[in-house]
Amino acid sequence: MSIDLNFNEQQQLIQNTAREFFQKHCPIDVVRRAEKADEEYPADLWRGMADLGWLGITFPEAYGGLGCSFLDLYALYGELGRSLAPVPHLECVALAGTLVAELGSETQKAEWLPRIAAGEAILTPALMEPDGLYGPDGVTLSARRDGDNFLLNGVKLLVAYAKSADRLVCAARIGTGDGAAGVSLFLVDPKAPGVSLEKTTNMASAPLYAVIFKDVAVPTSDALGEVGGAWPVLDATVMKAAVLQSAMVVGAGEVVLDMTADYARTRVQFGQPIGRHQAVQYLVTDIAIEQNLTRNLALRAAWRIESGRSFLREAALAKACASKAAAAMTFAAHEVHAGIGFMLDYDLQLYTLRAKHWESNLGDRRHCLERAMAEGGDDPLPHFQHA
Amino acid sequence: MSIDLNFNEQQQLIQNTAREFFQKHCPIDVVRRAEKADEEYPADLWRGMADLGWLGITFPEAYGGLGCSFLDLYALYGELGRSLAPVPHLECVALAGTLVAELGSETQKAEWLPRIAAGEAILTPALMEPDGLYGPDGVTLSARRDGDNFLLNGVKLLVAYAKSADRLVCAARIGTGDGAAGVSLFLVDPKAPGVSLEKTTNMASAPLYAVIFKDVAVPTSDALGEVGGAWPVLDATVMKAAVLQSAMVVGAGEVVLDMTADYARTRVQFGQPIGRHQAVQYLVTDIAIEQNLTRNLALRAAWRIESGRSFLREAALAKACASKAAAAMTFAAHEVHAGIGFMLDYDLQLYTLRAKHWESNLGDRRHCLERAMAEGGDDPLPHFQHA
Amino acid sequence: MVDFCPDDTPQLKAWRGEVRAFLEAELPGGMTFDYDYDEDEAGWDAYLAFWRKVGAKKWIGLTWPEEFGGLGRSAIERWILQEEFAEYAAPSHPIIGMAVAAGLLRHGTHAQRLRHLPGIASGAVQWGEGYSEPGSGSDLASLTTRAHLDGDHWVLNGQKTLGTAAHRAQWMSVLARTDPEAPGHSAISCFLVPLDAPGIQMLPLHNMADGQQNQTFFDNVRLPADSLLGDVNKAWNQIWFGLGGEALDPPGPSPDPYRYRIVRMLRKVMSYCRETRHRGRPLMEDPVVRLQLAELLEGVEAIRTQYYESYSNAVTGITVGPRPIALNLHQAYYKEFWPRFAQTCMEIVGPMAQIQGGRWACLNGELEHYFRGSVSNHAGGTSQLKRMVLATRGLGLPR
Amino acid sequence: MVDFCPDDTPQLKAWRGEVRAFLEAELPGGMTFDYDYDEDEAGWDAYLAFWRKVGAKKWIGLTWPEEFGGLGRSAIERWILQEEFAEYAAPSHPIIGMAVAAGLLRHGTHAQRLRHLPGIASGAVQWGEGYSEPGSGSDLASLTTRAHLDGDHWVLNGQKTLGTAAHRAQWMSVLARTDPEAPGHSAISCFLVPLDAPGIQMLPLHNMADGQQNQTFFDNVRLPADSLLGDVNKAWNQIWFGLGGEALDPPGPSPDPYRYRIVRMLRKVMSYCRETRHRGRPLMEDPVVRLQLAELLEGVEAIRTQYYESYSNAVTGITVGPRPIALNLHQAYYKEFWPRFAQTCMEIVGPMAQIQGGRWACLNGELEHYFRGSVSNHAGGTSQLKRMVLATRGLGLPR
Repeated sequence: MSIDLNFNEQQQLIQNTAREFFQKHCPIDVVRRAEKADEEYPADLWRGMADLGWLGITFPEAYGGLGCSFLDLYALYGELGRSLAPVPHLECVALAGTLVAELGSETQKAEWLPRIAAGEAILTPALMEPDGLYGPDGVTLSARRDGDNFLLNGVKLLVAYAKSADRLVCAARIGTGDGAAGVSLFLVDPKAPGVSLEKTTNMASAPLYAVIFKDVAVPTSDALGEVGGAWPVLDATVMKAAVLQSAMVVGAGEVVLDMTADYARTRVQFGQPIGRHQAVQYLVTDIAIEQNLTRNLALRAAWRIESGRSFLREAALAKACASKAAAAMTFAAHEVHAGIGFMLDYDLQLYTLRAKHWESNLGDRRHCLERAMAEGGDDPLPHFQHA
Repeated sequence: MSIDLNFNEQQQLIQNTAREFFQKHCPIDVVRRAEKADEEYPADLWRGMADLGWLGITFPEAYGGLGCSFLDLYALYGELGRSLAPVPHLECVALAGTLVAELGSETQKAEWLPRIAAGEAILTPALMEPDGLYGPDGVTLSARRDGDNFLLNGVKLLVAYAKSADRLVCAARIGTGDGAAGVSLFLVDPKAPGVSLEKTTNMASAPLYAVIFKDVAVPTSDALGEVGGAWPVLDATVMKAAVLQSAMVVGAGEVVLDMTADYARTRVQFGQPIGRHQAVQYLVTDIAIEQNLTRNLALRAAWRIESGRSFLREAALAKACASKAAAAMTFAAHEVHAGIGFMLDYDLQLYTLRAKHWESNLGDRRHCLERAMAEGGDDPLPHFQHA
Repeated sequence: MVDFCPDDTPQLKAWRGEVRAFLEAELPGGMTFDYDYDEDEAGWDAYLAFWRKVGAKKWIGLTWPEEFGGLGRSAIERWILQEEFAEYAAPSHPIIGMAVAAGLLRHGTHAQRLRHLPGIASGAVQWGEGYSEPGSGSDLASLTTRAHLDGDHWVLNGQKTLGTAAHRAQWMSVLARTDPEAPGHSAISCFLVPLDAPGIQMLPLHNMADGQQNQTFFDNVRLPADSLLGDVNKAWNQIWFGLGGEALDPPGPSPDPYRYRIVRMLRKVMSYCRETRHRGRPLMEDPVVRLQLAELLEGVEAIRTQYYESYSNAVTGITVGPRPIALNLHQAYYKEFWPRFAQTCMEIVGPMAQIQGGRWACLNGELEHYFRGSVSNHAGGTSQLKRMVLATRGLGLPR
Repeated sequence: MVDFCPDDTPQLKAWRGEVRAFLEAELPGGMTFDYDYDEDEAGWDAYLAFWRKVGAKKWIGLTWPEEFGGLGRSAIERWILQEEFAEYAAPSHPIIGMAVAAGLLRHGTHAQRLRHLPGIASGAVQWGEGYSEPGSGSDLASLTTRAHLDGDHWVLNGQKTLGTAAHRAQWMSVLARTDPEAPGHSAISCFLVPLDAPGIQMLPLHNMADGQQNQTFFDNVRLPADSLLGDVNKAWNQIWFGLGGEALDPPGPSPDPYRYRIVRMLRKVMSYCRETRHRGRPLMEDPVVRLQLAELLEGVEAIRTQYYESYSNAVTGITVGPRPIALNLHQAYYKEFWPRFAQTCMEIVGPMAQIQGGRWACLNGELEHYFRGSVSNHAGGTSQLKRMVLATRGLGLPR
């Protein structure tokens, strides 16, 4: 095949199925309603996704999954971005579920993966802390051995869907220091004694929480993976999820581009469609350019993951680009739309406010750029052949 | 007067006189010829400026100067920028001469200021070293006491007009460390034993040299100001000159704006003047905006100098803005001009290549921004009343 | 003579002191105002109460003739008052009312001035605006709301949208087409419309910054003849372009508290960076953050000097620089800089900047709200429009 | 199936090895080529000599049929060859000749192909271009050079400017108007013109990057009928737009050494930052420099992935994404990124970057020269033109 940037048949099938599914079951009204609803995500939508196998899409078949590849998952994420489907897939499947699949004991996998896949359990990651750092030094929540338990103390912020979750996958630090060594993961019941949740709204209406851990006792059997040695897999999983988040930016970007180009074609001012003005043409093409850069870099990162190549550098570049695109595309769209785009009635804002969340989620631009440089080492621009 | 951004009568007179003088004696052909000439600056042009008193414009009358104020000098510099006059005024008058006036002994002032003012002597500063740092830590050229002399060892780069100069005003360091303490100034004859010059051309055809000092013996009587204590006055003088350099950017920017707006009005493509295209309108207005920002910030800095207020923060902001404007205005002009602007026959390149020199001269954008923050201290945005 | 110092006499210094003492006394400590998009009822009440205190001192119409509720004071006194209001984050003077007042002072009849100016000056009467229409935004010349004479009354029909402050107002300044035959802006007139007139209906529009704008429908609204401001068919040049369009959209010749938020926000972000440690080091010492802040500082300082330039141009009558382009240039620059500024501030503060309130919010959520507000940089005319005017009318490029 | 790996078979790996071995053997070590603007005579001779070696291997026309001097090899083999030429900074294949060849392969007669392609393929014959005119740059449809039939000959009159490589060429591809009545681009034809024909005069133009472009004057130049390439009056779509305008201006479906300088320059600047210490610390460890480099890295990597996208689109015949916009989009991006890239590199290296040569120059002055070269980002059509085409033809906005 050599050079080919098109999805294979399976990925096209997933893409097409998902587009139709979300068009039918998640029109924009569903997104709007979810903003005001008591439940943190529409249960019927989630169930529909479970029925299609998407909640265990990459899990092994032995655990109720479809055993699909990363690019299959990537194809789904473009559609999650297009539709703005208000579901915890990134958190529960791509992050928490994948961490269980990668690091979990047989017992843990058997307990959680089938239930996630069936839509019967929600797991969500608890990673970020008030400092807002994305590296291992951002993990300072303390885990101290106490008999058969670990005692957890600290604060996690931006924990999505915490109230709905059956378990948090919580990153904690064992011992001192601030490096990768010592980072551990624990499955924590958010209803366990000592855990308290505080809702922290953001502009994207994401169900985010501050989770405060005060002497929370977690049985050693609920450690996920090697205590103190979880960072490499956690990191790789987060970076893969960052590529998926980038795919969402790409998918949403297509909608924003269409919406803005349509508006520019049809809105008449000064006796002609505003899209005839070069200033508007530049703004619309800005969206196309940002979307294109992100799509190419994200697809390359996804291919490297798929093909078993090293991918941290490319994933970081993709998310850096996606973070910029998320801001730049929606900025340009608002410049074209002016007054109407500022109104809540108009759909553009739904994309804008989510894009703002995605911009920093799983690594903001600066972090990702620094990461790309660090991963590049002495060869930040490898020869094409290795690219 | 309260708030008024217009020159007073004297400054208007200087501005008008200078504009006429340079239009007559320094049309653009003179600038072009100077690029190829053997002499480093047109002697007749320099003599004409001397006759008008401009070579001692701010020197005390006792030393053959006009005793004008900083804003008078500032008015002249807008015209130096407009005309691209290829003369060592910034180096010889605003920097070296001013340092002699500020720091010199009676003997030094009597020896050099009248001769500079009369156009009979050229002094030029030798400040930068290979590291390219603008702060006191950039001064590493060593000055070691040796009997009645100092022995100078080190390298200065980007020394303009070194070959024509009667004296270099050379920044050197006494003792160890890299702070302000220890920075000294010496009047050095570029023909003295141990001094060697190497021409280093730049794109602006500036007569720049690397000056290598090897055990150059300088009599203690040729130290300028307190040995080891020259930094504060050197710094203030450089920052004032940076405001003058900014004024040159403002003046040149007016010409670039006129040239580009004229071209946009008259160049026809696709059946209409290209200036009707909004893309071109944005580029032309980019020039106007960059020029305006720089003009306002530079004028404010000049006013603070004039009125005896603290000015380092404002001067740094002005030059930071000027450095950006120098690059951005010429970039935009080339985008409008496309092919023709790339040709040496067309005059735009004369501005572009000099603007590139000015961009980093006396402080590049990053240095100046960092300086502005540092000078702002805990009050980087003072109340209007103090502004 | 170049001078950037507004108060160079003891009298002016004393005046600044007087303004400051008033603000210290009358501004509830720690209260912040978000002006046009704040729909908090308690906030609005406090806002109104404050204005009326300002009005009681006759400072709203500080420079107007006394017979209209003003004090006849000088432009530089108004500058100083505005500086202090801006620095104290005082509620902005009723912005639409001020624009209407400017129109009245230039083009109103004596009777109109006597009727409307005192209410604006005292803070008793609020004005909303009826300029934009669903099909007519930056291109106001295309508006379709129309008024025709029926006997000695004007009859108004049409629809306005995005009406800032209209739901808080008793009166509205409305642009309408008064000659259905004439094209573009050559048949637009300005009307002063009481919002309790029969035939007016208003529907809310909610915006991204938690604020309300409005749709206003006019169904055969009958207006007496003296509702017309200025000459018939001449509003484009007299009111909208000559004053409304420009004066609505500062920087005018003095700083205003609304736009001056950019200065205060930068101070707040800088304070945050001094007080917040990441990896044990203040954010302010992070070289990248420092440089980002410095670039914001440069832009904000440039905007501040543009105020001086505007004032100098307006008061000395001499244009700084060879072209009379300052006002449009400033507007274009501000409108482009503002969202970039807000975006960079969000990046500096980091992922936690998105939290909207509560103890985990950074800067009490003010930055987050400010960011959303920056999406409204089109209000008063898009930056694209300002650029176009700058290019064509300012720099002589062809239309 | 998504795949970014060009050489996934042993045969292709071997082919890459063969290309690389050739380059190792034939490229004088340490020699750098600055392509179109290098007027160093010794450099030009080495350039030509190298091309002829490439031509002797039939690699210039690698994918062309054998009868025209090619080898009939696959697109992916050409991609790999181009990759290696790009990585080795090998002299770019004769760029105008390659565009002419593309036109000949699509629209030439068999006789024209037999006559011209072998000379291009062997490196024996150089071609220049005669497209731009003093009054006709981005808007080539406005050109005024004209040709009329006189018996069985075309007679060419007019003036071309900014002719890249024309002074090095024996032949020139010239666009001329062949119907004085028809408007715009509907009457433009393409002619293959021997530069030794009577009536041709050439004058040099010197550019900011030390290079020569050319003015060429045609005074009743008589050309035989078979000088016409493609159909009469159809050059706009057939030659210029369909091929010349796009193919002249890569990224086409494979990397090219000329544009690939951006990758090599970034590597050089990164090496410089690793090796150069300021205040005792490598520049590479300066957080601000690191972030600047990272942003350049992002842009350069984006450009590299755009090559893959172009290739995928061209070879699979399926457009990645919903719209066929890749080529114009890439061109717009590259043309805007390039000068920004050069500017940022100059800022990173600092004030000494301006020194042009000698022992005090940074990066041997190559960056300084590269910066000046970036002013030529208009060549092959301005970024503004690419944006316009992207907006209108790509995204369906109105013209």
